[in-house]
Amino acid sequence: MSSILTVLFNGVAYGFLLFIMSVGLSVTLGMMNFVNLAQASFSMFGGYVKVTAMQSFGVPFLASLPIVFIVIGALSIVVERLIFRHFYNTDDLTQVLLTIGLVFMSIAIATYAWGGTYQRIDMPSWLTGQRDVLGLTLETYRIFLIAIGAAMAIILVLGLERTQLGAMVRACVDNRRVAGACGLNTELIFALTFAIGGGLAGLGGALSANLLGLDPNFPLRYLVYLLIIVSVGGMGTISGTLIAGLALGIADVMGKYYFPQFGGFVIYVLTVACMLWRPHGLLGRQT
Amino acid sequence: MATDLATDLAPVLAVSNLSAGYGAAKILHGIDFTVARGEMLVVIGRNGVGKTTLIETICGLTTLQGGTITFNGQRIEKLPPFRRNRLGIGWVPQEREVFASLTVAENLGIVYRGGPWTTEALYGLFPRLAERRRSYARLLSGGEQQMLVIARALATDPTLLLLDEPVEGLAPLIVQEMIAAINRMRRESALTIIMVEQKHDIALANSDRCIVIDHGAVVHAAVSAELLADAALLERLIGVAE
Amino acid sequence: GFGASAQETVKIGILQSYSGITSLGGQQTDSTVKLFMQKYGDTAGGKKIELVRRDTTGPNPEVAKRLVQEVVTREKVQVLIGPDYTPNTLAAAPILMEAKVPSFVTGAATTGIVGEKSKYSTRTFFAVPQLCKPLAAYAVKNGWKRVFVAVADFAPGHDCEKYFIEALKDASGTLAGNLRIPVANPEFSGYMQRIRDAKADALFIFMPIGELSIGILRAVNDSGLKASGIKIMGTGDITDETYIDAVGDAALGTITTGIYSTQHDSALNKEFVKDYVALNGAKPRIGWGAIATWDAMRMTYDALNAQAGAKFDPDKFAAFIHGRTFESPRGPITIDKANGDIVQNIYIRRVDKVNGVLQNVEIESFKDVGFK
Amino acid sequence: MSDMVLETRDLHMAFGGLVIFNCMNFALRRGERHAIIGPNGAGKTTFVSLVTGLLKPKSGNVFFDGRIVTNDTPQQRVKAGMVRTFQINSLFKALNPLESVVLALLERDGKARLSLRSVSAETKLIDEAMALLTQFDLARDAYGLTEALPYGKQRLLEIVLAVALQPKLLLLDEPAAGLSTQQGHEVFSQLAHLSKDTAILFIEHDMNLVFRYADVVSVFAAGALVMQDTPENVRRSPRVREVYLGN
Amino acid sequence: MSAIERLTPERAKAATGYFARLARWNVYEILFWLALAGMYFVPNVDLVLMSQIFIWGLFAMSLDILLGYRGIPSLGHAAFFGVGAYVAGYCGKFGWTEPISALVLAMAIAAVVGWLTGKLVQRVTGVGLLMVTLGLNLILYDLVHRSTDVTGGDDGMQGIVIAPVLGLFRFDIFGRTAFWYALIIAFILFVIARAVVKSPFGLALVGARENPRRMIMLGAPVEGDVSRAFALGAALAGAAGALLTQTTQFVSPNTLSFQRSADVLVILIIGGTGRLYGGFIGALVFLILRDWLAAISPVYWYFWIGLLLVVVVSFFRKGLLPSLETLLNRWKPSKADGPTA
Ligand SMILES: Nc1ncnc2c1ncn2[C@@H]1O[C@H](COP(=O)(O)OP(=O)(O)OP(=O)(O)O)[C@@H](O)[C@H]1O
Ligand SMILES: Nc1ncnc2c1ncn2[C@@H]1O[C@H](COP(=O)(O)OP(=O)(O)OP(=O)(O)O)[C@@H](O)[C@H]1O
Ligand SMILES: [Mg+2]
Ligand SMILES: [Mg+2]
Repeated sequence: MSSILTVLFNGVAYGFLLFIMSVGLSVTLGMMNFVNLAQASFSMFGGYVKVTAMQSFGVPFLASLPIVFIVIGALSIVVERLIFRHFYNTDDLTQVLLTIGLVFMSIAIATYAWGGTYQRIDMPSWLTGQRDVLGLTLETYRIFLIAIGAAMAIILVLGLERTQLGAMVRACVDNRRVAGACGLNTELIFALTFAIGGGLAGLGGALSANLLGLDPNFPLRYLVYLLIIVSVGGMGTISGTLIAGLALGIADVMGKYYFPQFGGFVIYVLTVACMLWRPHGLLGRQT
Repeated sequence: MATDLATDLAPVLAVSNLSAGYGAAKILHGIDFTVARGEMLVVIGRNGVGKTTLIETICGLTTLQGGTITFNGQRIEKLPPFRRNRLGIGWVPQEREVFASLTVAENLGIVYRGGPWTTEALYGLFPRLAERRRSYARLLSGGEQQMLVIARALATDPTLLLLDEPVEGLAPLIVQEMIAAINRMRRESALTIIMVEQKHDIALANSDRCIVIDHGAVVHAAVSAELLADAALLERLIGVAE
Repeated sequence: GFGASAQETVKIGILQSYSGITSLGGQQTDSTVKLFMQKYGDTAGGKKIELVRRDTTGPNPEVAKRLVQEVVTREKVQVLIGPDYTPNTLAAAPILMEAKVPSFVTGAATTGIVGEKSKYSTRTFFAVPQLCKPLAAYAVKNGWKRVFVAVADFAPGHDCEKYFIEALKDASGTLAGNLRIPVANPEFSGYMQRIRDAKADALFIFMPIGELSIGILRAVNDSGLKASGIKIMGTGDITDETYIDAVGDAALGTITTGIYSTQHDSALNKEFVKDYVALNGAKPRIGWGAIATWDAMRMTYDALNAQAGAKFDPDKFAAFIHGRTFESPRGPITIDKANGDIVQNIYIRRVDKVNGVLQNVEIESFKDVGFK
Repeated sequence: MSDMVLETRDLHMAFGGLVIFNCMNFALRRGERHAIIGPNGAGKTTFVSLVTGLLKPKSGNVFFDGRIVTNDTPQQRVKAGMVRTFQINSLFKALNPLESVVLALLERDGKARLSLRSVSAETKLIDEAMALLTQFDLARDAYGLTEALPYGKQRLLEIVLAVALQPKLLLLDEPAAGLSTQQGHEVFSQLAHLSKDTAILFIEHDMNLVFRYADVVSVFAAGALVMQDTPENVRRSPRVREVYLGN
Repeated sequence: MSAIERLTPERAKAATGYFARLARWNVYEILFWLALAGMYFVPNVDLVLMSQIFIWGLFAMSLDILLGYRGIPSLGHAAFFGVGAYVAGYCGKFGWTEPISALVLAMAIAAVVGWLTGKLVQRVTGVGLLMVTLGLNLILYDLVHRSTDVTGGDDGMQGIVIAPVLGLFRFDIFGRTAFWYALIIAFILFVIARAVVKSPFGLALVGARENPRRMIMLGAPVEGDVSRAFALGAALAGAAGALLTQTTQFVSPNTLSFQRSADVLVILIIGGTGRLYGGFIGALVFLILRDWLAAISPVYWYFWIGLLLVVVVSFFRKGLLPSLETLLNRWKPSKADGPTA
């Protein structure tokens, strides 16, 4: 019994990890309809910023997180102003090509700046090891992931989905011309949303690097996961991303525990089945 | 009502030697006209002559290739669209461009920045929208979308309203009510209106002045009632053959 | 011609991965070649050595085979170091055979890929059973009889699983359970729970170097599996020096088998490590690819020196190398005469902190282990 | 065979809680020119979508040519001779008008199958396409970008694509929307020239057109068919004035 | 306009002529293929690289049928390539060494797989479609990758024997046979694909790409066309896969990796979609540049490839080929879109 509960707990934690990793993409791809594969690179840089802050400047782990959010958010505004904003009106495939190009460049830049190998990532001791909770022995970092993931989900759903800002972003995406002529400062709204998306992606990288490993190839390795979570959840919904992350996370961990011989397939099979069943994702809507 | 061609009041909008188009394509060639406060100007002309382009140029949505636009004494031709809107230029686009993935209420809520046209006030004008307030705009019927677009333009609290074929797809009863409402606004709050309309009879009957556009240039300017009365001229300006 | 022999050159092709996840392989090879040529000069047997480098981009036989064809037919390369990885090696074999180009396998470990496939090739790396078998014996000898086996779910993993379980049974150990873990897998907790449920004495791990090897050691640690007393062991890949710092203290105490460690106690090795660090810096740390390349360069120079003054002859070159025994920084090695495969010492190592740095410290050695 | 080309029986339609109509019984005679009018949101477009199969009714049946088609796919209904246009233009951006019409004809005749023969081999169809374009005054625009056509011409093309299928029933959703008064009349006079076998059901808010070209007018309002009568009677009905026409 | 205008014979002729002109081979096309063949005679050219360019070009063209003509973006196109590659591999392994018939068999099996895929996904569009194709690709890759006993897994399939082409031309280490074999097969399949897209079926594909809703309202079998397009695209991709196996005499799971699916998409978009040639142009540019960059900057060539992509989308929005066409059209003084009758 206790192993079932432990496995379930681990699945939930993994689900939140997937959510944290992909929520940045969910904002730019889902809300802004911009296929920004470079979000995966923002995640990687988020990881590097965290490592550098902690190792070279002695910043404590918790304090490094807002730094990552701000630095990567600022970086994404720069990229948005310089490059992305010229591509809002192009089709998806052009955006794919553009951003995959940026991913390649980011890999080379990271190799140049931090070397080709994996980073050493030291976590503070209060986040390592296990803790006894209600008779179960649980990994401390996973408890932390669940807490921070839940907090992010609440803030984002309330702050982006249920507010005027969320509606404004969707209006700009629906029809930028008309939104502008209706008095919405589309450039500002897009840049801000981009910054939020980028900052979140950076945060995702910073929070997952110790579990996933951090090296210049990080973006390519996890890109597919990001895409899967966001599209299974449904474009444009943060709550969808959360549900998809949790569903796939739990299914993955459970699958590996009960049917290890099919372990690796679970996530893909579920993805295919889900997209055949609901082509617009779990919470996505038909357009 | 102001009926003479050159109004003595300072114009709300003055367009001078305006050329514009899409990218390199030049559609408008040297357009000149002015509109006075509270006046209603209609723009008529055959299909594809550049009426929509003219309206969109005033909104800042096309490529400006020359000329000036002065609004309330301020040069605006270089301002981005959202600034023009905030100065008081409201726009009803031609093809019912609602924010499809927003609800009716959201469509109106996000553009409202103060002014008399609160969402509730707009529901009073278009009761049909009130019934559908929680519906996504893309699910609305054609006429309902048209109402929404008009309501949305009013919500931005314009002093100059640009209407591009506003009565398209509206039931006759609604059209009558809308025109009555517009006339009321012109009287009560000196709203200025430029309206593009294919149905020239309705347009000319309800406006002060008109300009006729052909091949991107103004080919005739007149007092609406006079043009409406001159069937032969009308036939020549906007009649059949190409 | 005869008179031209003074400036005659030998072209050595270096086909390694320089980009992406696998770029460290190419970097190590280059560093080692640079060191070797700094020490022994750029001529051998009176011929000038010229290097032709190409990027295989990882296990990518289509590219590797094309590059081999290209360097062999257009660049007229006479000796080849690489290509790396088993599929690359296999795809290239027929060409090297047909063009009579001696090659060194410095990065592929599958059994039987030299010898039968190409009589001109020589392995300076290792063969999978070479690593797996001694560890099984060692485990049982130390009383870790019930062993759980976890391997990466791809060909090398299956290979390793087979040899390890065989050897375990031979040593009268028992299999507590086994798992094949997908190669694209960021999450281990389900597996960890399963291993814990099996209540084994030891866990044997085979994972390719990279995020998998790092991830599983961290997972073993974070999940509390290691703290539960189970012995963690595996092939040297999981504690490879190039990545062990990224694993961190989670790696401490892990028992692995390996062909080489910078801690190996011999004069030759001390010199090698000192020179290597002096030339290339302390990072990235020296891995097995470096030593495999070093020995390949060593044999190339020896073979060229042996045919000094004559025109390059691939048959003589291969014949010279096959059957040789010599002292490498890793210890003594022998190249099998019939096969071109390698016979070498295998070391059992434990991860310890030496002067604050994680190291694979040799605790036992198996002499002259064969490749079958 | 019945005299009716289209009939609906007890058609019930709702979107979630929003009931569009409850018990719609509607009939359309062969060759009839029939207009539907009614307030915005009365369900006119929805009705056409139900008939053509883009939407499924909650209950009730649609009969076409004496046969139940309620469960047929839109394609099957098109093949049976029921064709519609859209309220908002729905054209092929990348194809020019000639290609678009040829495509419609190829589909009509089931000739768009995998083959290695060029389209140019279909000379008969190409001629027919060109004749249609000429008839609707689009011949001069046949090779231009569809996208760059003025709105009115796009509207015409929309109609040509439907007419090309030689339907038994043509459903037009606000065909004159966006056209000038003049052009509206031109479109309808073109339609008047169509074969008498083609019944036309059209939705229109321009009363000049409705009263001039319809044989029968149906008025939809408040979830029901309020009236179905000749244009004259409809025009005079106080109830219709109250809900729709105004004064 | 009240009197109905009648069709004039000139107009009718012009219309037929318009379609005929679309289908006719023009001089640039002929030059293009001659130039490809001519590469053989360029001194010191890398023939093996050229043959792989033809194979990638063919592969990208097969995706163009789906993406460029039918508007179906597939993120799993390597699956079909891999099916073709493995079928050819098994043929060579189990004694069916004759390459051309093996290639045809590979195409047939890939076509069946493609057709079934089309059936499965025919109602799915947009992102859903991307993810389903991607997912299927990943599942197939995983299966092949881990079924070591059946496929050789990651180490690749061993013991593939390919007989000389037509019993005469052995696949040599210089890649001469590979060059001509790949070029000729690619050309033949190109000619076939070209005819298909200029046929009524091709027009229907474009129609469904542009406006599926309207196609339904024309009574078109839009969903059936999805399977047909998939079958056709898969057959061509399978041919490319088989060509790779036969010219390299090796096959590994690499042939159906996601990376390959992504690469082919990149190649096609660089070249330009909806023209068949885009794939070949993209393959030429991408592979030659990649090879060159990897040789001069082995560690950092990723950067330059990335930059190349960014530059292409920034300055050649729709890909290289359309930009080239615009340029060519500008040179020609009077080129109208069609007869101005
Ligand atoms: N986005 C665009 N790009 C290029 N040309 C365009 C674009 N939009 C319109 N045009 C062209 O500009 C010209 C003027 O179009 P515009 O829409 O202004 O005409 P209009 O008078 O409003 O016509 P209608 O009565 O049909 O609405 C037309 O010839 C049209 O083809
Ligand atoms: N898919 C849908 N989901 C929810 N409501 C819908 C949907 N489609 C239509 N509606 C609603 O059903 C009602 C009827 O719409 P319909 O389009 O049939 O009206 P209509 O009579 O054609 O009006 P108009 O004259 O304005 O075009 C409208 O209120 C509309 O908002
Ligand atoms: Mg217009
Ligand atoms: Mg309607």
